[in-house]
Amino acid sequence: MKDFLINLDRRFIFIFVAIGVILPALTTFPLPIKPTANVRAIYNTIEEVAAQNGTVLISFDYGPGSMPEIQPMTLSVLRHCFSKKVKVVGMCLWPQAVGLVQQALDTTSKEFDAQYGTDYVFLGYKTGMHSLVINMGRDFQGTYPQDLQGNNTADLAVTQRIFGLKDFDYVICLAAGNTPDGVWIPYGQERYKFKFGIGCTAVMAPDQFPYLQSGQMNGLMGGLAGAAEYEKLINTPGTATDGMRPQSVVHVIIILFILLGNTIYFLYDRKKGGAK
Amino acid sequence: MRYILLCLTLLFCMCPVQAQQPTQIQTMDTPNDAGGSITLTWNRADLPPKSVYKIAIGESPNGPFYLATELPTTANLMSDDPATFGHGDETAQTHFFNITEYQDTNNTEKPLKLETDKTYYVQITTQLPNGQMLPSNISPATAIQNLFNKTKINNFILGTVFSLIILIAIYMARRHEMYIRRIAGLEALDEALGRATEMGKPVFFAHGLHPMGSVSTIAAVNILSRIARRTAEFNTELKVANNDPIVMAVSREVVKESYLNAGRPDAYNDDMVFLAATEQFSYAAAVDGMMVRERPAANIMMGYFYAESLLLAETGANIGAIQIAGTDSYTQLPFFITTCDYTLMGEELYAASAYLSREPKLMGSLKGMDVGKAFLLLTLVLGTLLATMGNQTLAHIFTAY
Amino acid sequence: MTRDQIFFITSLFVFFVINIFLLATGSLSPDWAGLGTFIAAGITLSLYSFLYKDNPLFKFTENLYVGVAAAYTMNQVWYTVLLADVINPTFDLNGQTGGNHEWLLIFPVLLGLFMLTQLASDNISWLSRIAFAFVVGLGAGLAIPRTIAANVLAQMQPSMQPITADLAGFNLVVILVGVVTVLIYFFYSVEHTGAVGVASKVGIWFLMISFGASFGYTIMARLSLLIGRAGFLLEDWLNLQLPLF
Amino acid sequence: MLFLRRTLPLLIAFIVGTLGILIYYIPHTAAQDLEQELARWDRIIAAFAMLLGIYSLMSLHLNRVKRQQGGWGYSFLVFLGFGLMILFSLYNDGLGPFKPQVADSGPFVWMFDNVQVPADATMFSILAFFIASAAYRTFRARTPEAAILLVSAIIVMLGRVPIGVLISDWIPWFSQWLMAVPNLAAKRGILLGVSLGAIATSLRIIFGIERSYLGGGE
Repeated sequence: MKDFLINLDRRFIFIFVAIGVILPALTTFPLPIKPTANVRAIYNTIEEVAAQNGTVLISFDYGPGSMPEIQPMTLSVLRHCFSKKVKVVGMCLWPQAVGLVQQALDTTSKEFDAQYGTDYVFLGYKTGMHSLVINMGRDFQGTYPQDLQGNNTADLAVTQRIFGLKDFDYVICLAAGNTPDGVWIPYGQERYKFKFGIGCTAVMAPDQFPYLQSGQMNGLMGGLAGAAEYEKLINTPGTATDGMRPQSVVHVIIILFILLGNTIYFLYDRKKGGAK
Repeated sequence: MRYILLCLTLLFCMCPVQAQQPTQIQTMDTPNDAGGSITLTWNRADLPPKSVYKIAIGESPNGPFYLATELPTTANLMSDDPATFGHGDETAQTHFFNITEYQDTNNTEKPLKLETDKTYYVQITTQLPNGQMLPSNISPATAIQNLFNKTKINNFILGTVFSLIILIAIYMARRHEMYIRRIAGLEALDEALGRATEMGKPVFFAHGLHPMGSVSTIAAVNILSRIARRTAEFNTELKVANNDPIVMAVSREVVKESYLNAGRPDAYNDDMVFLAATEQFSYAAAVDGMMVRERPAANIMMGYFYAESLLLAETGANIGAIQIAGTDSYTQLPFFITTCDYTLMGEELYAASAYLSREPKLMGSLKGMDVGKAFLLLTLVLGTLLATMGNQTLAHIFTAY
Repeated sequence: MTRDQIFFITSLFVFFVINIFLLATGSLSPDWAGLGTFIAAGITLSLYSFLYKDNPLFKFTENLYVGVAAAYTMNQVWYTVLLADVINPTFDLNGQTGGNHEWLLIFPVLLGLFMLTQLASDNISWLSRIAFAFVVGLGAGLAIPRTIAANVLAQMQPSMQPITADLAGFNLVVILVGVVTVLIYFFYSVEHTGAVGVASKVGIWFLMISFGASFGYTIMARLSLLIGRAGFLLEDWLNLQLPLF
Repeated sequence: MLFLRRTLPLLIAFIVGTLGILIYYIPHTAAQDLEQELARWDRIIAAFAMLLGIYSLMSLHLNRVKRQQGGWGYSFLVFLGFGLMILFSLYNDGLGPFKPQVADSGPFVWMFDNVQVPADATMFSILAFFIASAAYRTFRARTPEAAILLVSAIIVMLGRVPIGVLISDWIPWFSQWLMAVPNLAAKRGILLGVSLGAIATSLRIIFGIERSYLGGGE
């Protein structure tokens, strides 16, 4: 039994994880999702923007590789904005985000009957990262003369009176990489002091806390849990809420694996002197 | 006795003073901007609630005046904008307003923007709730383009001082030897190479996925050259798996040179440094396959790794190899720490590279950064102590306005 | 026929049987969308075959994906930058630049073409160094003052707040100790012995807690990705109406 | 000729770098307009840099086929995928390459939705399996530091998922405290260190001390 446990074949564990993911997805059991303060801050800020029917800039910086975590955030934030008549300007710092955002805009705009040009505008992707933010910070319509479909941004109702980043009431960055702390804060928020909230993959979430405490960011949605909390706030459960069940179960499985692995290590393996 | 006198005087100035027009009016160009804006400051006065300040602006002293704005008497205190007006006590007692445009009554479709380098005349009137108007005298002002943003003075000084420290440190590093503390990771590296020689099994090396120009890959190649020297001396087999042709070419040069310096040119052949695969996962799978087949005694991973770090480290741990890793990719560090015997964390990778190569630019930078870290560290402690005792000046100096 | 080949063929056969069944029961529509879901499921399962062993099917799909992804990026670069920001403004192709032609754009385009010479033969590849010098030099210059503002000053000020005698004050003290000891750990001019040794030891504990947090969050992230793909396979491909029970 | 190869690039880096620094402190419109133009040039060159990345990927596979290095057969698939996608991109759902891109219909979008998205998403999700197997087989508390790391990871994982709440209300609170205090402190310490490092590297580039980014030998 001892040897079987120590050099358990990797593929046996793979099957175990697959079951841990599929079974909970097939069933449903209630799990309490309590929105934390950082997620609520984004929700409240959008409510404030809605009160003065302002405009929000959303920067989509992710790819299909992080879709399961970020796409639910995109859908929830868009649904929240469209339901409260908040005008949305979308742009991408990652090329692969264009296709995913286009899908999200098509589905959510139909749900809330949001009109292109008067309720939302999509600018697509441009290269340049920090240079793009410097350019659009000071001369928005010069940097984006046309949107993704070729309409002049000077003619569209949403972007007519937007001349720079300070004209946006709220800037949200939904990111899989370090565009929030590597591009948006040093090259945009630092100069124009706009309110800045982010949704990011769980991998990037721990790195954002210094910026939250310093006030450079005013809200954070971290990973699938963050998306599920936002879905709870706008009470339209989606893939994130459904995903929390398997997520919870698999977390427990991983924790048990770590504990089991280490107990075996301390009982048997260490004497074998695998490492010091 | 003195105490009563004090109460009397206090009592006296509490009684409602007869409201008068705004006092201490100053108009000037708005600082730290590209022109097109005039700043008006005036003393805060005790006025009955719902009274209003009206600011008017005109192009000639007695010409038509147009309304720029209407302000409640509680708004726009200087203390709201410490970046421009600082943190003095008086800022809570003075109002300010930046005039950038005004409404020309005859053509009313768009407000007129203030022009730069043109003199305007500004007047501020206190309008009491009963409609009584108390206008101030008129004072001229001209908006000009500023050449230096004074709110960034702390940024400018900190940047200049730190840059000088770095450049001087690099200059000194070229002149004479500099001390760096011993890097524990490098000792672990030598121990691992020693173990590999005893067991007569190969040593594996991987660079991560960054291209040759990246600081992390340069550090990885510096460390590789030391490993190659050791494997040459100990006559141990070295295998360097690459995923980038340029990095492979540079690594071949470095390994060949190390074997030459160790006096073992014959022991070197090009096959030791090879292209395993180009794509992230195929690269990890290829290297894992080789590790399982050849069971190296030591697996060394230096450079900027992405998600493939776990695939390499897990296989290495399972075949019982001693693993030394070093990466400045903070998302992958946890995986190395829990799977490897020793991990060089973040900047330690650069320190190891400097320690080995003794290059002036690396040594100088390291020493200069040490001075910078010491300065920041002391400022934080001092700043917190002063702030706790109520003195916020240090905290105000270190604020990003 | 090795064990692997048998396993490979049976799994391929099972995959087709399932799809025919889905097509028959109408949950896989016989149009472009249905074909798309079929191919997407095929790609997902062939990439998961890597878990069994690195095999030809995995390499086939991975390399196909690399080609498609490269072309997708090229498409975005062409339509949103080269066409929209270079060709249209220069040649007024879409007639939306009010007739004026921005000939000045020839300089960045030239520098861009210089950059492409890096892969050309040696006698002209030095041109790429001019382009790299411009991009890397400008990037370095723009970065310094903003790094000081956003990553040094803005991070110093919140750690210099007055310590109050409550939980918030306690947190501020812990944060101060953490920042100071981590900075000491990454200190190279002084040997890690004595007081500095103790401080760097405390620094490592803070580092380990923060790496533990990143480690936990990264595990959560990877699991969410797996849950997302399982959701695709179960709901979009197999068309199961969840929850079943 | 040596001036063009070595000195000119370093001169450009110095001029453009110092301008990049100084303009930050100068509000004057002349300086701000120059920064805008430099940033605009940088964006256009960045587009060519991405083409360079794609071009080098393709030439890498081309060389692999020419020299028939291991697995060269698979390189044809890279060309197949690339060629097909480029064709659909030029077709642009009927509008051709000189009209704005059609992002919501057409074969290009179909290929993105049904080939690139599933492949990219699956590729990253494979790691979940490896993490699970490593969790059992390799994540060991070999050293006290690794022990702290694993304990902190377990607390954070429990705190971020509803099951943590079910176990006890303290777990989510403590997990949030771990993130907002010790984790913040360490990340801020690292951030300050990394920022000083980034400034030092940028200085070396501007003053021509660091030249490796130029590449291509001497």
